[in-house]
Amino acid sequence: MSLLGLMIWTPIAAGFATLVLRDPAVVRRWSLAASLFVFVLSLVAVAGFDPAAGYQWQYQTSWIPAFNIDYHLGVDGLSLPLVVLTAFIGVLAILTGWNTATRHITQFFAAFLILEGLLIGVFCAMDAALFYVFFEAMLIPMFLIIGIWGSDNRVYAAVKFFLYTFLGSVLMLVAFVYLALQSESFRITDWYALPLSSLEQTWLFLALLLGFAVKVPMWPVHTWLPDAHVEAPAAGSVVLAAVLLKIGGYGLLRFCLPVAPDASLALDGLVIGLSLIAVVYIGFTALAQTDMKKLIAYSSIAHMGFVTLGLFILYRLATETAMLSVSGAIVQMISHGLVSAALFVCVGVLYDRRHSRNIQDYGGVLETMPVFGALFVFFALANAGLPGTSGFVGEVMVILATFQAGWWLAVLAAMVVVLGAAYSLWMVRRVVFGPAEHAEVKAFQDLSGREMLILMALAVPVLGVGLWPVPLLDLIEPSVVQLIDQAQAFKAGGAP
Amino acid sequence: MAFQTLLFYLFGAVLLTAAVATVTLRNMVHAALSLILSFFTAAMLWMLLEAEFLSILLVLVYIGAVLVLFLFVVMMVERHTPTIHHRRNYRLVALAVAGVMAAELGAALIAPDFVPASAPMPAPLGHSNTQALGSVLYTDYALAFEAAAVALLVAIVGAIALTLRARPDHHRQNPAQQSRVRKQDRLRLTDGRSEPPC
Amino acid sequence: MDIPVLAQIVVGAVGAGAVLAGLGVRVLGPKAATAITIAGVGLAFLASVILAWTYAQGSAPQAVDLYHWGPGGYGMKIGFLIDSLSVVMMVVVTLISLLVHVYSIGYMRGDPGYVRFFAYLSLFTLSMLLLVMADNFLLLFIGWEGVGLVSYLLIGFWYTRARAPSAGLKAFLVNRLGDFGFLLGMGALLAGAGSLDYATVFAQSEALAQQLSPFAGLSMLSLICLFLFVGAMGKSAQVPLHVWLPDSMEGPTPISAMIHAATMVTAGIFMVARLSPLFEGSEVALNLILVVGGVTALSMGLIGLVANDIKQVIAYSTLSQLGYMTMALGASAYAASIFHLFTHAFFKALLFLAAGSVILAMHHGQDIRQMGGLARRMPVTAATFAIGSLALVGVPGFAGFFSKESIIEALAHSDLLLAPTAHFLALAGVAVTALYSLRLWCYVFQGDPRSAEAEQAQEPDKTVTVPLILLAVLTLAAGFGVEAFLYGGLLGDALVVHSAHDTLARMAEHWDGILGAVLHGFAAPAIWLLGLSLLGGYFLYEKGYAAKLAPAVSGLQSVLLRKYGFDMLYENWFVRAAHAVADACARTGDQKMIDGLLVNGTARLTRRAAATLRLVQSGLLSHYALAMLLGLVAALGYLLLRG
Amino acid sequence: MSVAQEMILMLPEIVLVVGACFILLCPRPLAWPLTMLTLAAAVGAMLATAPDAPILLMSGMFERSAEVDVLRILICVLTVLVLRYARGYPVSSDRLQSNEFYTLATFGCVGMFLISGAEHLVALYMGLEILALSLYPMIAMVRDDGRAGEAALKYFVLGALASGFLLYGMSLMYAATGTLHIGELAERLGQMETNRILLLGTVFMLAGLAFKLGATPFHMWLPDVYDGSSLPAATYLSAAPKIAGLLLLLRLFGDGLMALAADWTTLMMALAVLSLLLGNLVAIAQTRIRRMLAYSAIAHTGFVFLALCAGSPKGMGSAVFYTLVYALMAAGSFGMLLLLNARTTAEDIKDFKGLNHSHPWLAIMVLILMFSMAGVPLTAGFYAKLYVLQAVVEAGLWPLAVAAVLLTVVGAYYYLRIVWYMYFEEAERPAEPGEDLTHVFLVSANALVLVVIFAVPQPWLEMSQRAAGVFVGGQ
Amino acid sequence: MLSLTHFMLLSGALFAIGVAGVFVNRRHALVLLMSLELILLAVNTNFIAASHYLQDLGGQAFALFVLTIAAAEIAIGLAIVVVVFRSRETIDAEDLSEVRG
Repeated sequence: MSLLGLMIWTPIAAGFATLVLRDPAVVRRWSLAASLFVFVLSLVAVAGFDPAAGYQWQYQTSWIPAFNIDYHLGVDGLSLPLVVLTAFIGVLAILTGWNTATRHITQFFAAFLILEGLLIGVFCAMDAALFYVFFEAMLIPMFLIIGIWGSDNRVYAAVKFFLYTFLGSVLMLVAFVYLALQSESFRITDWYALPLSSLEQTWLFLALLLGFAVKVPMWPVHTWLPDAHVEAPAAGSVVLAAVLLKIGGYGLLRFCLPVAPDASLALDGLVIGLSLIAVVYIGFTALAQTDMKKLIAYSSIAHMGFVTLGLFILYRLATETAMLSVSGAIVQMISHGLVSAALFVCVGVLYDRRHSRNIQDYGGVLETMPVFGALFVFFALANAGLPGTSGFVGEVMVILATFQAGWWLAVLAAMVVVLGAAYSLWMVRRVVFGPAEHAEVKAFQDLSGREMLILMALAVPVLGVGLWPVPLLDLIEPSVVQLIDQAQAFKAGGAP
Repeated sequence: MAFQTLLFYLFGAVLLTAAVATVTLRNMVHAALSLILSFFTAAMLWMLLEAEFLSILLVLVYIGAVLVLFLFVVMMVERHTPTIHHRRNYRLVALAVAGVMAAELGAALIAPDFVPASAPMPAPLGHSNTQALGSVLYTDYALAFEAAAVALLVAIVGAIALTLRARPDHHRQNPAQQSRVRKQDRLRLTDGRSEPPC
Repeated sequence: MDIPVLAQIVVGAVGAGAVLAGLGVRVLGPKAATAITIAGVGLAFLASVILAWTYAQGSAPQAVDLYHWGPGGYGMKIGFLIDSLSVVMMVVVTLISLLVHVYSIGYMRGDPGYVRFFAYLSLFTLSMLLLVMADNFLLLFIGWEGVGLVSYLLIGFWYTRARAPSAGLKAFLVNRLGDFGFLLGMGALLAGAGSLDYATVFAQSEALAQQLSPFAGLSMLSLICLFLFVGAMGKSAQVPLHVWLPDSMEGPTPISAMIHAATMVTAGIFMVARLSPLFEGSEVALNLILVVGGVTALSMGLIGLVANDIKQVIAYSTLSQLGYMTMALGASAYAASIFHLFTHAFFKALLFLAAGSVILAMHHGQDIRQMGGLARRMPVTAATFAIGSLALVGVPGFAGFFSKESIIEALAHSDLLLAPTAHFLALAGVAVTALYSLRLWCYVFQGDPRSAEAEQAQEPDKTVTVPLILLAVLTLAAGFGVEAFLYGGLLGDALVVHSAHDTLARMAEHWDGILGAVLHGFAAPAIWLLGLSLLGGYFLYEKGYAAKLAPAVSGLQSVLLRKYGFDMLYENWFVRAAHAVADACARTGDQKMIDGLLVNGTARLTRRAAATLRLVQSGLLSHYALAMLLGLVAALGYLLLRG
Repeated sequence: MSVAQEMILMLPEIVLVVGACFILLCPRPLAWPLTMLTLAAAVGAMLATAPDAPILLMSGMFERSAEVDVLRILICVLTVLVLRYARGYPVSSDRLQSNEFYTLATFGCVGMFLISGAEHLVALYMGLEILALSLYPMIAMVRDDGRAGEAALKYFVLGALASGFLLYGMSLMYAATGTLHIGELAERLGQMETNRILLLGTVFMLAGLAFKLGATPFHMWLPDVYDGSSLPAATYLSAAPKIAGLLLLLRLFGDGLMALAADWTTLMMALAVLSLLLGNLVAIAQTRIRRMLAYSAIAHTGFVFLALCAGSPKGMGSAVFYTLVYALMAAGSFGMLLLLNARTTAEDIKDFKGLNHSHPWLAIMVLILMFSMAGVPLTAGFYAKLYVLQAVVEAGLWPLAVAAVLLTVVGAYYYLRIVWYMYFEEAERPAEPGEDLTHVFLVSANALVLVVIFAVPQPWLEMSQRAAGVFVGGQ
Repeated sequence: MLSLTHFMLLSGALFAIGVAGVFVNRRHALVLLMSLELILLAVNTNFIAASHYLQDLGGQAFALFVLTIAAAEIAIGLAIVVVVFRSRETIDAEDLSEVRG
């Protein structure tokens, strides 16, 4: 079995094994070990990766000849960072959920491990059918995670999550089927070379866009996210925010842009418009939230707006600047994965102590939890895009590049500077600072070793990427160049 | 020829009238009798079509057995004639739909694009419809014939399974049980005192 | 030692101090933290001085690139530009920082956040150094945001107070508004010049001036400059983005001295000066700068007349002085602006630290109406405060005189459209400065103590007074740098001035030495105004006419007390509007429209349709048969009609 | 071909008929083993006598082919499976485990076998009627339950009506073409101009068959029958007869009426969309599991018709695959339902509540079944849908594909509801599934096969394609 | 001159009456069975007429099997009616709507 296959199937197998192990203490360690193993493997994959050499760690074998579907894995500079992120978050999710579940503990860890495997599969799949399989199968464990271990309104949130995503993905499936029929192959790279008329591309683009837009999520198909986040257990939110949303962005750059370049060009205004709505409208929406998780969820939507903006603005930019924006979008994905995960962990930490997500129930946390408070402020600042943190890198790259496409686009995009700071820090101000008025808050214990470990583990890459993003940029650069080429390799002779 | 046409219209009219009566008459017995009439006339029509065997079969077997069974059941449940409560609207809609269907059928059947086979020569004297049918039935249609046997068997099994019931008040002998009986099953020695009622 | 090494020592030493103290917040004791941070800043100061000395000898500007930060080709790197301008700033920053560090030993003694405070100070110094040393916009922005961050943290330093965190948030957000402009400016630069590297960009300033911006009649260069100046307005607290600065006085006083007087707020000034090659190309921007500076200088000074919090008064004075610096920038007298920045750094830090000393003595009381007669009880503080005040008002011979007088003169020499207006505003500002300074002095140090604390006020210990004295000395000395700064080419080639508005060159024509300047000064209209105001002030405050006059000017007073309604405007309109928009987005948009109508609406519709369709399944045989018939009839009809 | 050879090739049917007679007459305890033996023997006979190439028997009335034999084996397996599931059902059990029940079930298989091979309209009709005649009494068999009788009456009347439609259509076809042999029919139709009689015949035949499969608006019997009849009968009805129904469709439309595809595909589209719409929507409003499964069956029928509208061999293949998978899912679902009803009545969807807590293993199996029904990957249901979509899109009917997938999303809701009841909700009363380990094992295997098909779908796909190829072989 | 169309129209009418009998009058279950008989009669007439005009015995053979099956169906149908009658004491189709929704 190939390295990537190992990374996909180890956690899934380990997940099913937990169902047999039964003893919670054993299961916890077992799950941690499995996820750590996968993380180590992902580092091995990075170590053996040559950015300039295209897809690597490939493994291909025929799976369903009747449909021309292959079991084909491989990573390039675009997917590898996401794979590592997934493996990393996988470990942290296990740690975050260490004591979350009070019932069905083994199932809890099983769900997370299986989810991790499926998510890695999504990023490694080079065959669209395989991609779709992972893409949709992942809904099952996530659905259960939200539904079983979530809070009060969990059923609504879980069903909403599932149906929303399912709605998007079925249309995507139709698009996949169409593409597969045209090219007689499900291999994604084959689709890049497939000649398609403008009309075909437009429909395909819209179908794909819907599928991925739900995942990103883009306005106006975003409303599942706040609910899902609010109801999911902290570990679930972590995975949801850190990895699941990235699938949307990844899908856009893996499918929409290279497969339907003409349509992407013709409809880039749509995506850009929606992205900017996400930045501004959602930014304001976040401001009005009283629930911490909701606030972070909305902030996620706004930040993911930069991903879509950065990707689709490329048609309005010179190639040089396009590099900047697309790289920025990818860095933003990674960064958001880390920062939002950290923020959800933070909320989880608070929730464990107070059993409330309401901002008003806190205040003055810093007094009793100085270490936590400092980290919370740090991650909130990273969320606000402060230089030196990873949150800054992607955002600034996208905003700077956007100006070339139009000053007003940049003006709207740059509003995140104010809005992001406003909602992030206003929350911090109400939760962390100020006098501790609630008796419960006064009795808080500072971070446990486990919580500390999680947050520190997240803080290191947040700072690392923020201070020195070049290694990451170097890793993705050749793939980004290729992506831009593909996105501009018009198939129908320019704009329709 | 003209005579045949006359007969066709005559039987046809009777057939349709009887059919309408079957589905409209409220008295079940009358309805069943109308059905029998329609079958009779149909048999006559079949005769016109030189299907003598089937025609006879219809009268002898079908009317003789099946429709009598019908009457039997009608009699059995007749005392429970249900009250009729039509809903006017429904009836109108239903009639309209039926009318439309009839119109469509008519429109399709007198299709100009369908050229039916012309009337064949009458069968020669001495031609036995029964024989001819028999010869295909046991050769070409052997499978269907066997299947028909199976179908009848299934119907018998099904009908009996549904209607035959072992009533609790229905006493039956069980010879095996009877022959296995032992003395102590039947005989109990008492000490002569009266037993308290249980 | 060569320049790159020194530059790295400067940054490295401060950075190491900050990181060590920051990571060791829970571990280090106060002494260790103090030692580490002071050692770092001290070393940096020494290195800066050596650098300054080197540049005083006339070294060439040098770029020190550490590493590439972003993708190649845009000048996104961590790299320093060491030239006379940055060296001057480095010296100012490290020196003030060092002094504030020392001062804070006493001021912050016993505070539970002592170590944290020192870590913040060092971090701030590091950010400020990055800002001034940057050789590209990205690093400049990083430093820019960094100082904003630390300012936020330090304003909210006493986080358990109700108001401090809010003030910090306000400061950060208003600054972010400026950053919004700055970022757009960078975007415009990247779009126009394709790089963020100073050298590359400056080389293209001519081309940018020719390039048309998306706005009619505005060149790309002007657009860039306007955007960048918005950033400067935020950071340097120019009207209307000044509102955060008075509130920032919630922070500890040393912070007020260092960040909100001497260094951070001057970042905007520095930035414009640093980018002089760009700003020189845009008269539109220069005119705007002139008028913004002028309005700030006068209007903020006026508020200083009515403020009752000692730190607030000084804060408004800072705003006013920042206005002067801005005006100087507008008049292309960058050197004068930097010089005023330089002198202001010392005398304003002095004033703040002295005020801090007073506050300490008053047991953290800051209301000047509770003070009085402190001159007798705190002679050192009073003396240094007096020196600072004299410098501030610009009495000939004191530091402020040289710098401010140069600015006023430069304004007089400027040919720009709005220069006369600015000149008038500047002159009026002088009078106002004199009045509020005198008022403050009288309230705090003259007369009889008005409270128990004032009666028992004591001079703080040496860690407080020594920096005061040092600063006083520096304040006295700083003014004499005028020749070097303005005419001696101390700032070398760092500042580029277009010959068409080279006001300093015109001033240089009748520059006749420091003494001459002092003598000249007594003839200058500004000084006459100053004298008159001082006299008026004497009667008003010392003799108590102010109270009698108050009813007559109550209208003006109330406007001033309300600070021209800026806060009200922002809070009642902008903030409220933002909340209203936020509510509309969240409740109406998301909850009602998208979720309620579209998402749950679809679900509702589906469920209703299901419930309705379910009724079709009536259980009645005839209905079922009818349904079949309907299907049949429809199919037949379709096929027949289709033909 | 000699009679002996023909008899050998007809051996599976003969075995079944003879076996059924023995089952009827044997002592009660022997009925069950004898049924299993008979079905096994039929499978054995099939394997032993499998011809190399499709071969016509009995004067061209019947076709034997190894490809379709596979489906017939599957019919036997499913029958064994559902009968085994039904053994645990306790209510009025004497009748449902009587000789008659097993006899009828076996005769039903005879009918399905006939359908699967019929090359002649008469044979087709006879097969259909044998199946129907076995089903009517099975449904009504719980005699004291008024609901069962009601359901049976409805099924009977409507079924006979549908048979009437089918026959009428056949008679018109016969009148227009002069042949009853399906192969000849296809041939003659290929040479004829379309006329209205043919269209009329097509519509009536389609209506008759749509009824058998339960496509809207000919579906009305289906929920009532699923709901009203005894669980064992409903289980039997839900699985194998679906395959037979599809074969019927393929034989008649894929082979006989292929020349008229332009006409009937349009009608099938309407049937497909209506079935998907109604099935998926009304299922949402259901509270009883069986009714929900019934509407789900209607929706799945819609998908089968969708596949057929493609009018291509690929469409036929996908229809076969879809039906196979569906039959497995339905059998599994009903098997699970029977297991849950082994000791108490658990007919409400609510009765699934908290199943994960008390019986996690069963919950996972139900989860697999439900997600497979919804067509989510990691289960065979996904390929079933994918295959159909491929066929439909290939035929250029992508708006139809879009409509279908959108309605699938609606459908996902009610499958999800079962999952969430099991996993997210507390039990209202403790579930008491049967403790029959064989049953549990079989149900689990039934569910897991869906996962296995997902992992290794190729043989199944090939099998479906080949089987469909037999029907459209004339093309 | 009689043609096939005559017979087909006649059987068509008979078929329509039979079908209408199933759903227009929602009365007695037995009427439904009778209507079904009429439908089958129509079908048979069709087959026989076609058989006659085509001179092909297949139609007659089919009609024979239809008759057989009709008999079998009626047997089952009547049995079901009896079952329903026994358990529900009614065979009014309108009363038989317990299973619905």
